[in-house]
Amino acid sequence: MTELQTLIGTVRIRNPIILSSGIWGSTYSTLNRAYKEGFGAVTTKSVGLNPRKGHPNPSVIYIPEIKSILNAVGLANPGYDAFSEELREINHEVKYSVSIFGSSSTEFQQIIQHMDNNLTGNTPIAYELNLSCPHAKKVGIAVGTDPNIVYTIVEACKVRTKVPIWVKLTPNITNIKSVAESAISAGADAIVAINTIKAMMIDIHIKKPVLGNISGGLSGQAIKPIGVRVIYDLYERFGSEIPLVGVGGISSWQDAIEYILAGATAIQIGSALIDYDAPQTLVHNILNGLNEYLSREGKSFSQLRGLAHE
Amino acid sequence: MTELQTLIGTVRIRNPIILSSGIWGSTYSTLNRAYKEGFGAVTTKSVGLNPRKGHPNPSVIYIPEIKSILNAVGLANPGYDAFSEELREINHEVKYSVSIFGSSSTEFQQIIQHMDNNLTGNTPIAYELNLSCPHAKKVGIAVGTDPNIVYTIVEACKVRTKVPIWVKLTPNITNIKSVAESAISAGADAIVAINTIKAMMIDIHIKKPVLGNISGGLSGQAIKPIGVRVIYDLYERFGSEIPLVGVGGISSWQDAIEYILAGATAIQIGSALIDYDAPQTLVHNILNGLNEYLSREGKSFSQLRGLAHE
Amino acid sequence: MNKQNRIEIPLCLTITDLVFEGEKTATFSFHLPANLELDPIPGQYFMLWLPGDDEIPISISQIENNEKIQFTICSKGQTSANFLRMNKGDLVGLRGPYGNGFDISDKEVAIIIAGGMGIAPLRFIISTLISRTQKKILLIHGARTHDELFFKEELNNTDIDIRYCTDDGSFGFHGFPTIILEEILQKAQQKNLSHEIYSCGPEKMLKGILDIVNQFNLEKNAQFSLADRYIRCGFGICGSCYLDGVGLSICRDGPVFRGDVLQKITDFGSFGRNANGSKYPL
Amino acid sequence: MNKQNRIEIPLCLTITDLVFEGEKTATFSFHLPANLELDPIPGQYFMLWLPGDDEIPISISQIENNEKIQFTICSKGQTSANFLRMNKGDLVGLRGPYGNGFDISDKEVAIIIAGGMGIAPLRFIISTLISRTQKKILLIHGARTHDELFFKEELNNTDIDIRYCTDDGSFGFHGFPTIILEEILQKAQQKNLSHEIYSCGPEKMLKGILDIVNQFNLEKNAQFSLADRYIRCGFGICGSCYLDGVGLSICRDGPVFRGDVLQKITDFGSFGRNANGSKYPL
Ligand SMILES: Cc1cc2nc3c(=O)[nH]c(=O)nc-3n(C[C@H](O)[C@H](O)[C@H](O)COP(=O)(O)OP(=O)(O)OC[C@H]3O[C@@H](n4cnc5c(N)ncnc54)[C@H](O)[C@@H]3O)c2cc1C
Ligand SMILES: Cc1cc2nc3c(=O)[nH]c(=O)nc-3n(C[C@H](O)[C@H](O)[C@H](O)COP(=O)(O)OP(=O)(O)OC[C@H]3O[C@@H](n4cnc5c(N)ncnc54)[C@H](O)[C@@H]3O)c2cc1C
Ligand SMILES: Cc1cc2nc3c(=O)[nH]c(=O)nc-3n(C[C@H](O)[C@H](O)[C@H](O)COP(=O)(O)O)c2cc1C
Ligand SMILES: Cc1cc2nc3c(=O)[nH]c(=O)nc-3n(C[C@H](O)[C@H](O)[C@H](O)COP(=O)(O)O)c2cc1C
Ligand code: FES
Ligand code: FES
Repeated sequence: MTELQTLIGTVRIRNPIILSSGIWGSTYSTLNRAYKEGFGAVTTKSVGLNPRKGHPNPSVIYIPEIKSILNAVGLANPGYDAFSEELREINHEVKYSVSIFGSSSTEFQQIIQHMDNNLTGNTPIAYELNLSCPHAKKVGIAVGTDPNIVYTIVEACKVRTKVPIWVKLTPNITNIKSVAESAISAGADAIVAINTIKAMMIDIHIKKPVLGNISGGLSGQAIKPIGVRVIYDLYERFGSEIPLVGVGGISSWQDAIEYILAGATAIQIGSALIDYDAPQTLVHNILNGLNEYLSREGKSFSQLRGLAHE
Repeated sequence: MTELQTLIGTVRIRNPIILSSGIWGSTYSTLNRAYKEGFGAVTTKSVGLNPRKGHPNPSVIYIPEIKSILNAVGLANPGYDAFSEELREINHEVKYSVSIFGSSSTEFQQIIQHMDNNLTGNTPIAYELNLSCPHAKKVGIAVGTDPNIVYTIVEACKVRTKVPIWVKLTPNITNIKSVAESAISAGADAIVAINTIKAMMIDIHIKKPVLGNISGGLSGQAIKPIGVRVIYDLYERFGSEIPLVGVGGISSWQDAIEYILAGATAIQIGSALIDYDAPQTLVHNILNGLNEYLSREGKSFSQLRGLAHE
Repeated sequence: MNKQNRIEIPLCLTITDLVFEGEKTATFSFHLPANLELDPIPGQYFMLWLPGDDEIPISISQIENNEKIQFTICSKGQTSANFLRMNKGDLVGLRGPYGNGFDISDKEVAIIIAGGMGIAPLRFIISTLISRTQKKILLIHGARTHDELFFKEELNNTDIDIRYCTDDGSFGFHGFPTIILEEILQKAQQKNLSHEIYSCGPEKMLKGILDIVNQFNLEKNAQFSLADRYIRCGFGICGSCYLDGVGLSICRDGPVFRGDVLQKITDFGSFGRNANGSKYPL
Repeated sequence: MNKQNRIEIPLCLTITDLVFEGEKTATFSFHLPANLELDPIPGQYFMLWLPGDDEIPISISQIENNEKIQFTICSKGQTSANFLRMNKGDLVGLRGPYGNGFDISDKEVAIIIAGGMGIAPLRFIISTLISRTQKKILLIHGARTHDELFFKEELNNTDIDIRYCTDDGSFGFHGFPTIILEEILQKAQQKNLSHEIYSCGPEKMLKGILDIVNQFNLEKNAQFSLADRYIRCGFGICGSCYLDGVGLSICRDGPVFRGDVLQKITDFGSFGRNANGSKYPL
């Protein structure tokens, strides 16, 4: 399937379907497996400075009626030090990006520097800055809705590493274009959107929020029309100036194409893995659907990007 | 069902289930019918200064997978003058509120003044200011995300009328609490939340946005966890200082109770009408469910509010 | 909710055939994917989306094997005119079927009254009655002029009784189909047969028919398709198409109503509402 | 996805019964609403939510008529200890059943090996084997001490063969159940019977069992329930419970694995991962 090779800035991946952060990607074995099962690239779980056990459970609830997931994992991770050891075990052919969260530009710098030093044997294709997690204090959305902070963080990361910097944005914002603009002018190599949408659920018998953290983020099919609009708006504003990675509710080849037509260069998939015993089926269905679509339309993959704007 | 009588500020309605704006409420006959079929109150379609035909079709699309609606009706309305004539035909027992949109405080004042004068026979229970429609230029969300503009508009309306002013807010915002705070300090009598969430859909064969307006707003079951969180956050911030009317994806008595436990004083229903041949079934199911729940729990309706915060 | 299968998100299909029935009217054919099993009922309609322009409600004019579906569109304004400029192979978005269709009923005689474009949905109930029942069928087919008596040839090839009329007398009876209906009902009173009346056409004509069936106390046996109003959502939510009186919608409660229900609709035959909701005289 | 019915959003049920099996272990009963038809498989687990505290994975200990469901919880840390402080009538949130359960298989003899709390899910497979098959069943039931041989009375009331063992020798054989297993398999080699092995207990013990069944080339006939790991989502999404090697999850691919699969799991029996994903030695 050479025709699905995708270029995200300077990064070439074998196909445009990427495993999104926080799904599977906590261990080297799942990252290896996901790549083996067909993803064009894989993203790690977001990693921060210190070990974090995350929020109490329930922290991940599936809502079948709307084929969506409500989660407040709370960025559980073993800290960048232990995690870089984990990532050293990733097979060399696997294209992976490391998702990072932090509360300040120095935190991001510190993590990136450490990763750069530790992962020399198998460099990630990108660092994906999680400026968008909606359910953790002082990080994620807390730093991702202020254009100035976004600028400072991205700039700080860019001076520290040659690895491309991708910036993952939140839809929980009045004007996503202005933070994207900051990120781009600070040198971001790609924009990833969207992270989950602030949401919660209350149990009417116990009369308490279900999530251990009270509130969390919604992902899955419910948010697809919201994610498509974000990508469309970003492409409308920035055109092909910056690669866009579309994420949110993608579960079929049609969904993937919708994002590409809206302006995405590539897409990520998370919640949809719930519907498949092996992601292999999901990824292959999407790749086959994409290929058939391209030959029906007589177009190359790169020609599809942003076509809905014409 | 006297026990479901609900007080929203000074407004007493026979039950807490209100028809939300833009569903049905374009004619006096549907408002009468909705009230007759059991709603505690009904809200009119949003009305503005001038007649507006709205956006080209498709403008309302049902998405069965997520039991949600994508719409960009574009505030179609006959203008306040013609609409006030329409509203004069509403039966006198019907409790209705008039939803109003505008681009400036003078526009809101002008409409309210005219309504006040024309509807003396059957005064509305409230004017609901639509500061939240996501798919019309210069109005709705365009005025509803800036705390200062919100303050000016609400204050201007309050000086013009004795009818309670309810303010309907958008979730397409970084910090909904700050606009709510503006509205409340300017004298708002209740906050209504949420309006639809910016969203869109692209047809992959035609490679164009499906909605005539390109982008629109998502409502229905997909947005329930998002709406519940907004009400929870507002109640967390304002407590019982201000009545809250919860809206977004409610389609069952369980959903209604979830909103009440989150902090809503009453709730509105829109998209769920699609699932019922007559809204009567829907409203009665909710009222019965509520009553049974209350007697199982040994509580009065007003005792339920905000219980999930304890 | 109606348990019938339905396309909700516009499904873009190529026009497989396009036949002009007259200068400003054409029938469009599409092939529905095999697995949909929509089983539409005569009188139901689809929303037809002309990308880049608008979406309009169009009755099902015919369907074969749940597969080949036809719509007959008459140019009335911007979008319908643009439809007539399309070609075989062009893409149109379809969603439907929507609304409440015609009842087949157990009456012995079916009287069908078509005015102008009203023949489109009636064509589908006629073929259905022929294939599924033994009823005697009588069609009163009116139009402004000879050229607008669409599907004449096709209908002449069936066994049904047809009475033509034109406003300008260019073919058949010179006058309105309501006059013929009145005559027929008068004669029918003498015979002991039960009648079901199916009608579609300009609302003014339907009003005339309602007045006549009322005289004969047949309002409960008369079905009317109101295909002359502004429709936006198609499923009863947006409020654009609600009728005055009891608050029924065209798009979901209709477009087919029985006469006894129509009587409660206070603006029937007198006012319509445009896209912004203001009333205009019909 | 598994087509089995499943509760995804915690369903809050009152504890209808609570029986202490030992000092730090109790069996909780709940009544499932009649219409759910969950049909759980032995070896599957539920996530049990203690509101205000946390949610933990607990194997199904028994279910009767798809209705009365039981869980046996042993106090190990904060949440499990708090469970033991609950009373009849208190509300607990349940979601499940999750995961991959035990296969019944067509082998003639079922050897069941329980270590400590591992008896809980095995109790369910035992009752299922008794009611649905004619197999000869042999249970090797081990615990640290006599008091922790839960369900002894209940199991003694069945027809199955039971061999007890305790670490401290306070009841039955003084030593690990693995020793008895080895003996039995040695004898079984002489007879011409086919065996299926079901086991649950501390991962170290399971590792010992795997080594033994390997010697007898029985790894494909041995099923292991790994009920000793951190679980968050229950449906394979969040990554918390994935095992090293081929990248299988406990929560969805497991908790029951066959021996040949377990061999590919590089951290089996040596390392676990806690809530933040870091490894700890078992
Ligand atoms: C249930 C239903 C079934 C229909 N079936 C058919 C059919 O099978 N074939 C067919 O040709 N037409 C049918 N129509 C009518 C068709 O939908 C309209 O002719 C079309 O929407 C007009 O759109 P336009 O953009 O071309 O006209 P516009 O530019 O919108 O309007 C042009 C003229 O048509 C009038 N008009 C506007 N909207 C409508 C409307 N919805 N209905 C009638 N007049 C309107 C205007 O008042 C104006 O005089 C049906 C309508 C309904 C409600
Ligand atoms: C599929 C599955 C089925 C299970 N079935 C049962 C059952 O039927 N009955 C039963 O009593 N227990 C069962 N468990 C174990 C039970 O889930 C844990 O004992 C419980 O989660 C510990 O929570 P805690 O808050 O009480 O302990 P914590 O305070 O979280 O930890 C206390 C101690 O337990 C260890 N621990 C933490 N998490 C786990 C864990 N998930 N499993 C084991 N040890 C852990 C810690 O390392 C620590 O030493 C099962 C576990 C799994 C994965
Ligand atoms: C359980 C879970 C955990 C997640 N953890 C992270 C995370 O650590 N970092 C991050 O950037 N996004 C995280 N996300 C968000 C996803 O990467 C993705 O942006 C979102 O789920 C929308 O995509 P989807 O609808 O395909 O799941 C998480 C999502 C889920 C469901
Ligand atoms: C077709 C449609 C039209 C709407 N029009 C309006 C409107 O005119 N004014 C307004 O304030 N909200 C409008 N809304 C938003 C609803 O009032 C409500 O806030 C939203 O749909 C969420 O509630 P629901 O999920 O119950 O539909 C509209 C919604 C729909 C689906
Ligand atoms: S067209 Fe929307 S209610 Fe009828
Ligand atoms: S607990 Fe989430 S993947 Fe297993």
